Amino acid sequence: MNNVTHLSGYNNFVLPFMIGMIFVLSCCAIGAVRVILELPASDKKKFFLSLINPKIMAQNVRDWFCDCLFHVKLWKRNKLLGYMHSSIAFGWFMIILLGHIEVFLYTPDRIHKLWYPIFFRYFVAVNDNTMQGSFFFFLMDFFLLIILSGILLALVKRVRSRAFGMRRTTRLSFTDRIGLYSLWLIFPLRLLAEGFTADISGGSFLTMSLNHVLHSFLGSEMNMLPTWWAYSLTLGTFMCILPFSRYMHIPAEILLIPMRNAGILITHSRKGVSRLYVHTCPGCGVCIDACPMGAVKANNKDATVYLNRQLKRGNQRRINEISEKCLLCGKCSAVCQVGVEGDKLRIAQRTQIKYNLSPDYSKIDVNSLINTNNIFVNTANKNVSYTENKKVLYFAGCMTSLTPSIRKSMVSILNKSGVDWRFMDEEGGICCGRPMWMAGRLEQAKQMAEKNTEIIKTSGADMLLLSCPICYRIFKERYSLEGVEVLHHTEYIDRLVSEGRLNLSRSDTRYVYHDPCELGRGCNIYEQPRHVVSAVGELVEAAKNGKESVCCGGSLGSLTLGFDKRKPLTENALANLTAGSPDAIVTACPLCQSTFGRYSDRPVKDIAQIVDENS
Amino acid sequence: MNEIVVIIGGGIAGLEAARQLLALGHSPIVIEKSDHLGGHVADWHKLFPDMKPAKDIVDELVSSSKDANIFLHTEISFINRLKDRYNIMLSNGISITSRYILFTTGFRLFDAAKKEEYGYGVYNQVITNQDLEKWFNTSKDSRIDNSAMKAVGFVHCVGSRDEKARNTQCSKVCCITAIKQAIELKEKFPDAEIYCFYMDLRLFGKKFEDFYIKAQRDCGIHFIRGRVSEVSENIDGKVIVKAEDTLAGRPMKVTLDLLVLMSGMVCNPDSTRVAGMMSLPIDSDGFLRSTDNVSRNTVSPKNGIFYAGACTGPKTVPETLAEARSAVLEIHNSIISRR
Amino acid sequence: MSMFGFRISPSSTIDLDKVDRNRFKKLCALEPDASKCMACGSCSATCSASEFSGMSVRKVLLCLQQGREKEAYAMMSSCMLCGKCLMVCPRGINTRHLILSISRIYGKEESI
Amino acid sequence: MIYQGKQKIWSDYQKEIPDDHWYYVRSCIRQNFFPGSERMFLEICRNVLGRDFHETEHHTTCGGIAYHCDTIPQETAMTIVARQFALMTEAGYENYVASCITSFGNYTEILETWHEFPELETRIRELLWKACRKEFRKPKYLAHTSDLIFKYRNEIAEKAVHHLVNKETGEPLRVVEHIGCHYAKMFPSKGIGGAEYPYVLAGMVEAWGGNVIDYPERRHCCGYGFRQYHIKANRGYSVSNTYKKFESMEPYRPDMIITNCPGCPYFLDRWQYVIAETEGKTYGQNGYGIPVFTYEEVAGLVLGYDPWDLGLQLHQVAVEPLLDKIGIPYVPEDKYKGLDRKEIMRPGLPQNLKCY
Repeated sequence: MNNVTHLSGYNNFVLPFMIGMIFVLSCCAIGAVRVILELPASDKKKFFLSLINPKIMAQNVRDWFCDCLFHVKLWKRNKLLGYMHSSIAFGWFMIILLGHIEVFLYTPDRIHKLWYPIFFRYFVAVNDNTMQGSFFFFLMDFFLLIILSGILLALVKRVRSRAFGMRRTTRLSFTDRIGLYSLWLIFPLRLLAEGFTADISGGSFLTMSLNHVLHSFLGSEMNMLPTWWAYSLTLGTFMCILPFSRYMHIPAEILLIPMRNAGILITHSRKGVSRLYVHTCPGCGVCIDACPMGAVKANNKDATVYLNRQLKRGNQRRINEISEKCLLCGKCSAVCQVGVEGDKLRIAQRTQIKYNLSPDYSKIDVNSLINTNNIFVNTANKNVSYTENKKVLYFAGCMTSLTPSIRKSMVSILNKSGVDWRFMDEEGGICCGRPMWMAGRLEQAKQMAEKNTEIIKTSGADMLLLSCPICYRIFKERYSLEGVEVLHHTEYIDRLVSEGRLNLSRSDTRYVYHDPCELGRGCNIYEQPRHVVSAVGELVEAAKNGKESVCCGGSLGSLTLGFDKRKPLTENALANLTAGSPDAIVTACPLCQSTFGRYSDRPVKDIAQIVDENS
Repeated sequence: MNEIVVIIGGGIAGLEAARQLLALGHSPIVIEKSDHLGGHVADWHKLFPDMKPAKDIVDELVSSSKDANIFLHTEISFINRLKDRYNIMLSNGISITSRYILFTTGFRLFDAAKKEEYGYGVYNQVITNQDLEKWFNTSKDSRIDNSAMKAVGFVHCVGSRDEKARNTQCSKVCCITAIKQAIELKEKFPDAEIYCFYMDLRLFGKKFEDFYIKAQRDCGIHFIRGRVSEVSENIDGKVIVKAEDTLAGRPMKVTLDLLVLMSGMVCNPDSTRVAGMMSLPIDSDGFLRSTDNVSRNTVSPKNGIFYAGACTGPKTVPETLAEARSAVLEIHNSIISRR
Repeated sequence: MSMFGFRISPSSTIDLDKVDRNRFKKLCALEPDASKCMACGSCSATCSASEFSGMSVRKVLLCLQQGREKEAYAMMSSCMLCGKCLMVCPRGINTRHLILSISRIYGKEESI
Repeated sequence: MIYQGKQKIWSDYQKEIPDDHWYYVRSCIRQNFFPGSERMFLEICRNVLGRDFHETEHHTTCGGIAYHCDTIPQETAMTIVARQFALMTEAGYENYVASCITSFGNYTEILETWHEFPELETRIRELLWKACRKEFRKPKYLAHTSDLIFKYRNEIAEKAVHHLVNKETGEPLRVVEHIGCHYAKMFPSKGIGGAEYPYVLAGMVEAWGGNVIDYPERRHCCGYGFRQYHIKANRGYSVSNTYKKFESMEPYRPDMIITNCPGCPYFLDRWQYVIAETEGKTYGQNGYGIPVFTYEEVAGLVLGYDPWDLGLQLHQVAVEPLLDKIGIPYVPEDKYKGLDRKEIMRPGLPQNLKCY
């Protein structure tokens, strides 16, 4: 028919697309450069080195495919949700890729025209040469169908989010809404546009069929151009709105993956990797359901997704409010599909709070805390017959002093096992610094860490044993205690049992194990406590456990959440724990124990307690 | 079955007893010295913990006991004991013979002027809890200046727990009354700083602690642990209050626009007088002595004589009402057992 | 010391008339629990920092209400924010936020 | 202030004081501090009012200062007092009047103690007998000399030459009355008007035309406090109390202070000088202090005695502005002349406190 019109390879309708494309590419380029420039010097170096490290690069490529295109994490979470996202992402990716292949194969002279692969079906008429591409026609239609099925699911999700495993979804902002509607429109319009031109440009089962249907009642010539215009316009709209909407996560995640793999941590409240996190947040709202504060509906707007939104908007009042309220349980980070670390992002915000008064620990005399109770002086205990004869320094921690049952049990276990051990804080000591760290006062936390390090170094211990996961986390993460092994008592008891130094008797009691936030998500200790619990009774799992366990509500992470506001959170967490009707709740954190004990209808015990009772 | 019971005192205990006796088919005779029924409660504005208007309670009691014989403006001239009954001569010349007498003679508010150092009656800006309740009811008191109410103090334990005032007992209701009144004043004068000077806060009753929390958190009332030792007037006519903040261990002073003295409950001399006519024992605290203070607190050591309410010691309104009912039950059982 | 070898000693009396309550009111707005203390002393008894600076949340609140800021600051100087006081407070006062709020509002310059 | 309220309290604290025949004992320190006062008391009572006041040179201290300084035990103080009573008994009197507030408090306390613990009285009688073979009867009436001037206040007013009135304006003078702590704080019922609102000096001021000022720190100690003043290290504490009183009375702009205790006028007078020199602060008009008087001095002035005969030249704070205010004549040149009309030494003038 009219082949001539396409010869130039250009039509005005490509303009909206091109404007959008250039706009979005320049935004991304500027954003990426900005993020990289904002990194501290050491992190910059680390990042660039990682890019030439083949192992990390392989990891990057794997992550790009698995996370950005296939949404593996979402598949694990909910099949429908996974399919919805990966169909659109991967389908779109494939259409773009195939479009380029087509151009490369059939009209290599047009390859420099950026719009050409996108509007290929408009510009290229079917001929013998391209007929050979019927294979591509099929693939293109196939992936378009996949995308359209994804879009259909997205429409269903808007109405019935529960089917996708989401109780609550994010309230969309204005730009998100425009982005969403344009995204929904892009592919039906493409189908329509290609349908109109299929008899000229060729097509497969989808576009060709549609072409027949359309031609049965519509003249083709008149409708062809407007539909291509519409297609280009929606694409242009989508790309122009993208930097201002949640869809910015698409390009941001591509950069975040190598940054994360390079091991770059949040160091600033807004700049560098924090900025990247904020933009990587797709606003999916998985964190809303995950958040333990969600037990009270009013707290929904304090989820990480909204923190990111406020950070984008720069609403300081709300940023502070959200940051200070959070329990820092880390569950949003654990469930986040793109790996936004909501807890750390909040701590970074807290570091920005201005204080007129700061504590000064320089006056604290460490020597006053060092005594014969915590110093190992040539104490090769002759009674200990085990080869592994480490000098164990036991730091019960502040919270444990308010749960004497844990302390007593630990003392009993250590003595039964014939361990050479000393108390570090029998008469009181210096806080580990983690609560201060969580409050965002990092310098003060470091000062405390220095004081404690001095005590531990002076004591001559080989191992530091902790009962409180809050302490454990900071001792693991922030202390430099070369030559001193740091263990939580769950790990240590597990070790004692497996080495045969502690013999346990098993009872019929059904225990549910609650993963304390700082021990589980914080330090990745999930298995050892379960071994131990299984050794003394029947282990029942909570409805949500492991990295999805629900915070007890007592966390020191939250600064502003008042006592009465925490009660519903604890009750919700208890309901989760007691789903399997256990006889008792076992945890490994003094704070969880006290918090649950306040409202629980059944005994709440520390793992040390049940071990002591059964050994 | 119908039996005459003489009730001495037309306060809430007397009225509640009359109502219950009527319900049980007896003939109560209420003798009231003053010109109105309801006693102290009739002077009060609102009652803790529900802020129920005192008037409602008194009205309800008065209307439900109206079938009783009630003598206002009447005192007991003398009582003498016949064989198994008492002959009661009233000041209006009427004499009654009855087997049963119920004392509901109540208490008297401690005369705050006796605590000279607080300057009640000497300084313009010093009033009592009762004055304040009357002001709540009438909005009339020359000592309370609505326009200048920037700081108000409440002194707990005025005439209670005080050997010098010859009252060692705790008057029980002053702590909660002070908090109630402090909250009411704060609601009227939101900009005023309100201080409560206490020794202990004895908030024993239902919802009393909630009042305390409300006063602290919602009303910002300052609680200062220390007994006011001295009150003086400054050149502007405001009162200066001195106390020790015993939590800080330091002396403290503050200038106030109004000082409210929480006068405690002391025994009513009239009840002591009438008790004397029948040689009824008086307890060490000056109140009438029950047979015992645990299980027979409404029963006197003499046959046919019963007690209810604050004549045996400081009590709250609900406790007084409950005691009145309990005393009526004792009387009723005694009547039945005679047949 | 003057020519007499003695002079007027400063008064130990707390003069409530002279207390500037503005900052405490700000504190109550930021953390309403600030006015909920009933002076039971649980916080002082359990405080990890008390042995270093005599820290006591109860006393800090008392001092701030009486205009004795310096004493409060001295006590707070060794607070480690460990949260034991939060655990024991029978009134459920959010002691940690209280301390942080004091650190924001009080001190050399007024902020926020 | 509700004046009727005070009157009601005053009416509750009446004290029976016989009109005549008193056994008089002096204070240890007053003759040195304000030498004219005790002489003027006897002068007024005996010569102006014609009452019988007996005095003996054999009486000693009552032991009060030593007792309050914790340097002698109670039995010793009681035995000293018993001897005083024995002297009174020997002289044939039964009304005992002390010139010193602490003595008055001491006697009252001892009599009350004997009343509560009669066995102690028996023991003291034994001790007195062993010590000096004396026996005694307890006084029937015990009074402080200010009680008597209070009793005679209206008689004095009738004979008054001057009144406590500002000559220029005709307004009553603003008078601060300061009561010695040991007058009624220990036994409120033994003082005229009680302890909270004592009437003893207020009554004199009212009778002689002045206006009493009721200022917030009215009840506060003058600052003497034996143990505070007597130890030099504690004197800062002593003067601080005086300072507190003056700060409290300052807004009322008092014209004068009248006191009924040996220590109070001395410390209220002398510490004004110390406050002025250390703090640079004066409380009277134009850089002067507020003149402080004993009630006997005031009575003497009212009756028209010569100020220098009353010993007012021994005051630290200049009295001349007040004399001028009332219109009491005096010869400035005679201020520092002795009995022999010869000039005695003149004191040096302070830096900050204006004096004559």
